[in-house]
Amino acid sequence: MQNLILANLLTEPIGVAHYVVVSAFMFTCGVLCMATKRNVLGVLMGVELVLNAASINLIAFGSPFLRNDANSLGLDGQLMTLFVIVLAAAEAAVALAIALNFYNNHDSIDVDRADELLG
Amino acid sequence: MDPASNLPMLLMGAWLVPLVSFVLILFFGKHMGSHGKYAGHLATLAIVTSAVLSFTAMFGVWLPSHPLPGAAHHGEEHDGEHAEEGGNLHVSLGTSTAGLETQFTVHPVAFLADDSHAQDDSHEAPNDHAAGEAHGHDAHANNGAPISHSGEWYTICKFGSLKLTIGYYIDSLTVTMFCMVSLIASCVHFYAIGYMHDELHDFTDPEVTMRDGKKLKRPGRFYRFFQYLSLFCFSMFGIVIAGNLAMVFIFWELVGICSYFLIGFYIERKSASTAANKAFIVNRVGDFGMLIGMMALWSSLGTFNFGDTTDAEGKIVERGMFSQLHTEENGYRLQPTESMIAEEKRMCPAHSDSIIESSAESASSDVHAPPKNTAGQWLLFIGGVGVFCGCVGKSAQFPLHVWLPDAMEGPTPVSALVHSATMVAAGVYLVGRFFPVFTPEALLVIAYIGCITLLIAATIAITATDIKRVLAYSTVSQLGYMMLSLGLGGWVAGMFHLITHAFFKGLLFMCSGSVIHGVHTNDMTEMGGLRKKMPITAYTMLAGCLAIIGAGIPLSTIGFSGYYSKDAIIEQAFSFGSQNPGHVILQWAPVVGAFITAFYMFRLWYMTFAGEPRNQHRYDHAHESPKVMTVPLVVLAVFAIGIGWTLPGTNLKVTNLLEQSRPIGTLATSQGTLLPDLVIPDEHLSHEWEIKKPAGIAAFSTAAMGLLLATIIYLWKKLNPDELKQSFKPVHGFLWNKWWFDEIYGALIIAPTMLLARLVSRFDLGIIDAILHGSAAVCKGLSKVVYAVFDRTVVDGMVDGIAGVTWDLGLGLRKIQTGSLRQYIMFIVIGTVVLFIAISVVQNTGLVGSLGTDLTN
Amino acid sequence: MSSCPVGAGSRDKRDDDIGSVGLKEEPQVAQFLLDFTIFGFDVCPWPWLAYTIAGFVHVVLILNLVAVSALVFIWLERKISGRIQDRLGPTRVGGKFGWLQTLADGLKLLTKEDLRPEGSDGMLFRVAPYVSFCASIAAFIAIPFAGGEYPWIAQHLNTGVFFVLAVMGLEVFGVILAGYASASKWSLFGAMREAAQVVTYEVPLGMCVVVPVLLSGSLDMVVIGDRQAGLFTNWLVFHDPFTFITFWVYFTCAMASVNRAPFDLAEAESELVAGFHTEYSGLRWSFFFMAEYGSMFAVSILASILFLGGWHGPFPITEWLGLTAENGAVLGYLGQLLGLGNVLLKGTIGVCVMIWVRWTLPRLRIDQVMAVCLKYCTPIAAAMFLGATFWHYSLPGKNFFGLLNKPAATYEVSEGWQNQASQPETEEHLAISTPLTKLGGQ
Amino acid sequence: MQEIYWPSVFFLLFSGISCAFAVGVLLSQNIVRMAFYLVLSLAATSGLFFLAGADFVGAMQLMIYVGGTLVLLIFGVMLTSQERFIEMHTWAGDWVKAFLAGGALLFILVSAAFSVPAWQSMDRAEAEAVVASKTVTPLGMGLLGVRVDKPEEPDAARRDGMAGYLFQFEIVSVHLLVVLIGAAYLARAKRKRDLPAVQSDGSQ
Repeated sequence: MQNLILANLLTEPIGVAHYVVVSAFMFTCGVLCMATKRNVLGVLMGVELVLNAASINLIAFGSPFLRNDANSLGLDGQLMTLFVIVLAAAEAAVALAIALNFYNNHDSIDVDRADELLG
Repeated sequence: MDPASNLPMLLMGAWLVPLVSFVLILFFGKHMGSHGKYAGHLATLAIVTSAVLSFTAMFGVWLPSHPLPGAAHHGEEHDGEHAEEGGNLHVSLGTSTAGLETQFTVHPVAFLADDSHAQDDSHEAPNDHAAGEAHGHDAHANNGAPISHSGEWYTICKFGSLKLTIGYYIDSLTVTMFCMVSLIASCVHFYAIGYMHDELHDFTDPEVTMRDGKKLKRPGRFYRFFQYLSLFCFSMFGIVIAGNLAMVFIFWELVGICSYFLIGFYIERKSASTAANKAFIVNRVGDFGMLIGMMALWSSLGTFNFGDTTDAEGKIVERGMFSQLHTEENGYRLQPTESMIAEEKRMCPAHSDSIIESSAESASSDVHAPPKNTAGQWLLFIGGVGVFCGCVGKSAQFPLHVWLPDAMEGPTPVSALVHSATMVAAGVYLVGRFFPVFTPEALLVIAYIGCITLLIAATIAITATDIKRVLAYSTVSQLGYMMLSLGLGGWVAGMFHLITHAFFKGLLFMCSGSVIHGVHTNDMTEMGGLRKKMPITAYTMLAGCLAIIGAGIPLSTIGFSGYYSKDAIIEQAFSFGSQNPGHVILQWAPVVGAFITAFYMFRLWYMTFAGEPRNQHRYDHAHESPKVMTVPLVVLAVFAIGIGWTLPGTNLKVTNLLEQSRPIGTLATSQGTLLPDLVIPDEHLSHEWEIKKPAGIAAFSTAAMGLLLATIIYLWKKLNPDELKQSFKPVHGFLWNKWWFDEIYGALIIAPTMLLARLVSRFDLGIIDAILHGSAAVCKGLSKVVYAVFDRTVVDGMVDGIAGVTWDLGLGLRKIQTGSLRQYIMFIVIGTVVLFIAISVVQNTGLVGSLGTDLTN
Repeated sequence: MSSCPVGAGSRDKRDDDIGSVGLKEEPQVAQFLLDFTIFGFDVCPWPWLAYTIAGFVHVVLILNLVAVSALVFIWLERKISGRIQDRLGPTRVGGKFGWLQTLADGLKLLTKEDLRPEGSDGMLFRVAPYVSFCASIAAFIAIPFAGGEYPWIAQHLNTGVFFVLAVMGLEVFGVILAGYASASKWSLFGAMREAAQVVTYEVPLGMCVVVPVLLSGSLDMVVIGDRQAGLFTNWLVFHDPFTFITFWVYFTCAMASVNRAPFDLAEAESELVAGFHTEYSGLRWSFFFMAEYGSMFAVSILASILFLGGWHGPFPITEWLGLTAENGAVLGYLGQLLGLGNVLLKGTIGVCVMIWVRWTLPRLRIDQVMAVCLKYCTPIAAAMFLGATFWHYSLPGKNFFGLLNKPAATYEVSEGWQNQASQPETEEHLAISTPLTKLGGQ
Repeated sequence: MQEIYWPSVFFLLFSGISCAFAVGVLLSQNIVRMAFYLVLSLAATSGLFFLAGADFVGAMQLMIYVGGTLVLLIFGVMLTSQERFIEMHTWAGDWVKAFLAGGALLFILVSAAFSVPAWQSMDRAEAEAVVASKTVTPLGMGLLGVRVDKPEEPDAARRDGMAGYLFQFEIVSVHLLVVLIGAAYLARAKRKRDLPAVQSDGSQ
């Protein structure tokens, strides 16, 4: 296990694990954002964060600077990230449309009011 | 020009241009000018393009790269003049294509037979016949494979080693057919532009009366006619260029459907639609046989391809039908393959015994030994006869000839096309193309069918008064000639007659159309003396009549085109008859046929054009057809006269061309296996003087007699035809009613079928329905009991129980579903965490050992 | 914009590399600082210091360029509009040629009170102008001002065009924040319009930009510029009819995406008071102003590099005079200076055209703006893209005038990956590079 | 003391910014500010991409994610804003629950990140030896279906097209189009049914 002191971080190269930690942090933030925001658009932003975390992971796994071995994803990581970004854009468009529709129907964007599916 | 790549390209162009025209007219035809006026021009342009491409292929590629054989026929060396010409031509062509000479080296047959064949598949040069002559006609002096170019364009489907492809097989026959079909079709197209002009406006059909007593009035269908014509030409080209039997079958059916459309062009007329149905259904009967034949061949040979499939270097990857059946080891003689013998043995063990016996006995060189190799021969016989069945249907041979005379219900250009170049030619062409596969026994069948057809149709033609009907029966009869010739081994004669006949029969039909167009009736009894009103039609038709009866100076080489081909057929018949005394009828039938042909053809001409007008009103209104119709007539007349001639200064003539594609292994005299007495003579034997002389004299004298008889009766009026009719009343009635064929079919096939259907229907209503009703009642009673006892208690109880449990469960679980998005996300997070914990617990307690090692990678 | 060739030693090393690695490591200002000694004493002993100073040099140059050009353009706009619309003021007052007027305006803005509406979102209100300004400035990072072997560029990015477009797209973000944070409905309307307009116009803009990228086979602006060396016939705008049209579509869309009249709906004073910057005053307002002029200049320079030959004049004077790096550092420097002049001149002409258009055409309605983009610009751009592709494939190397495009770049241009030293030169390797040469079209 | 390794410093900088603003997104109650923080977080992430050698993807992130997606988002904010500032209070209990679960998740993820040996840092010398390679063309070729970045791939078919992303690329393009049309359809203005029919001017 890598030593996590700051001096070490400043003088030694960082590895995939560091990126993964950042990604994990961002992922957690996104998930919490989804879990706590009552605003539909807040939830949407949480989703964006989560997707972004995924992108970071993919880039990190494919980066030659972090992991120069045969198991590296290589360019596939970047290609995957491209797809993630594009799909995130598509997702944002649809989610926004849903939000607008939601707003049209409920006159509000509070997700807590969308409980018609209550069992 | 490299023929291997250019020929397929040019011919594919010629093949596909009509398709393009068809598609264009199909989609835009209605909008091409008023009533699709320009559709006709488009279709004509397309077929003329095809013709140009075909002739380019012929004169630009084929002839320069494949010099015609030095002397076409052994027999003609007696004349002395042709041998010289041939030599000259060979030199002149050779110098122009000096580079190619090395590629197409001429192998003397002697080497072919002995050494192990330096033969590069399809590029085999025609064998030097002089060398062949030197060796005589012994079994080994057989010619090699004809020059052909085969290949595949597209693979439709594949089943293991079997595959269906769109391919081509091009030899001189293909190229010749292309030229012939495209030329005649072009003439017909031009002609049709004039003939069909009625369709350019609203058309009142005089033969269709509506319920309110008025005549049917409908919009013109000019463009549709040309649309069908284009498709027709495309299909015919498809058959000719086809590289395998499956492709032939596809276009075969396309030709069938086109003829259906065209014969039924005046669909509102009952007679037309019936005739179209008849043509189609009768053809289907033949096609059924063809399918059986194809199955027999495919299952045993494993390929439909005619030619060999080669790879880029020219090595043979897969051998086609012809080279499988005519193997090099066997001296190119027809022999069933190993697989066929095995197949036959598996199916009919009885035959396999005969092999074992025969193999022992065949060692002894007894000619009259019991049949050898019966196994496989039967399969080959079935395959050949099966495929011939298809040709019987398409080429209107006995007993399926009944559709062709009815097919004249279509517009006359269609009749001209159907009767000359396309539909009926397809059958004969296929027999010619498929010739290497026919065993001597199958050929005998073909010969007899042809013989019967020839006689029956000719006799019927004597009494017919409808001008087109006479020509229709004449066509059937001439097709019989071709089949007879092919069946007797006269391959070149048959195919030659196919081509000459196409020209003069196309001409005759178009002339008759011109007459009909001028006098507005089909009935010859209302015509007469028309040569003054329509001279071009009259004299072109006279040329056609002279061509069809084979007019020429006997025992010379001067005559109309029919003279060459018909004499060749009769010579072959004499040659056959001299070796097979048992089948003497086959020898004399064509001679008799020549007599009848001459009679009825000139009966037609005299009744139409000579003498005094029988119907003054019609005569007064008769007029010569417009230029667009007469010019094709003249063109065709020129061809009808001269297609059999040698091009001056060269040895370019149709027979020489056809000789180039003579099927492998047919030149030798062959003997039947199942019928050991049967001998199919070498065609070149027919040119021997001792056969040529009596045959030529017989042909000329009979034709002259027929002509004379017709002249006596109809021109000089020495004999009154009505009196003749009275005195031969039963015979006339018999012939007038077409040998009662339609009635016989009605009684023998249709009536029993109807009876059977009625019986079956009665059985269905009376017995099966009763059983059904009874069982239904029983079931009904039983179910009532079951319902009361079992269903109400057991089944319902179970269902209700499950429903109740589900309901209770749902009531409990619904509390989890809060509808709150955020809560769901929390569930997911908690679930993930729990999953991780579970995995790590499992891993650490060693429940699943390999999980950890995976993660570390 | 840095880097003249420094020292003969480094040049020799580079010459060895030609063919193995295409795109040369250009000598940075930092390298110059590290190599610089006085009496054998290192002026700059630490690399990080050198890098920091080099960065500052770039930043200061760019900042000054944008700020000074904004001054010049405001002056130009006054003069041009005065001439066009017969306004007397700009032609009469403010020192010689009126140059003092702009300075006076600047001083006035500096001294104005910085107001913030009550109820506005303070943080966003303050940060918005800087977002816009930063985005506008940041675009200049990747813009080369002179090309050749040692391009004058702050950061030579492999993805230059793409980066510039991406960064300029961020400018709208500041506008939206400003409009929203001002707590004024005029501002919000303006911001909404701006957002809609800019997001829409990025589509045809991107399509137009792709055309030169396609023709030169690189996203690198230095490569694109150097591809157009030689006579003006080599300029991509004259490459074929399609690029000619593409250029005008690009210019239209660029005008729309930087909010210039007749597309200036975000600040339509006749409808929205002043649009998104209604509530701004003083220095903050001037930041928006500078951002606007900065991005105008940026898109004009982009147009000049992508279509108008960039630092190459209509005639290859630098070549004729021998002002190239091969003939020594000083001459090369002079050549680059000429190139810089070319770029700035073309950019200024572009801005002048924008000013001319602004004072000539009336403002469009919002639906007309959208229609221009979606119904005309986008389809035309798409068609032009296809057309240019077609031309490129069917007539490779031919341009509008039917002349042969001479291979423009004076040095070999390649991405480097195909010449990696570790790879053996095998048949498969050649097979791989074939599609690239097709795509690259060199 | 060892010399400072600058890429690590920049990594710390960018990751710090992106994580900090991610937290900002999480904690802020104002939806517009959230969006602003998200922009900064994502932009800093693109910095991380540049640092990892993915320059094209970084620019892409800037252009599409930051430029496109967020403008869209803010659009949504503005279209749906009723009050001046859109704030919705989250119950305290929700916060606590969320943080407990999130903390557990974060702990697990971080410990997982450091438990894989292959993910650890390289030596400094090794890292400095890595040569930066340009990625634009290989990416473009990869999207076209030709993997120029894998010249050692033995299978020619996989190298020259089958292993690329052409098909996926096409699917994503079509998907994007469908999504945009669908979104436009979903978000279209609703016609109120209860409005009385308005006589148009032209008809009278």
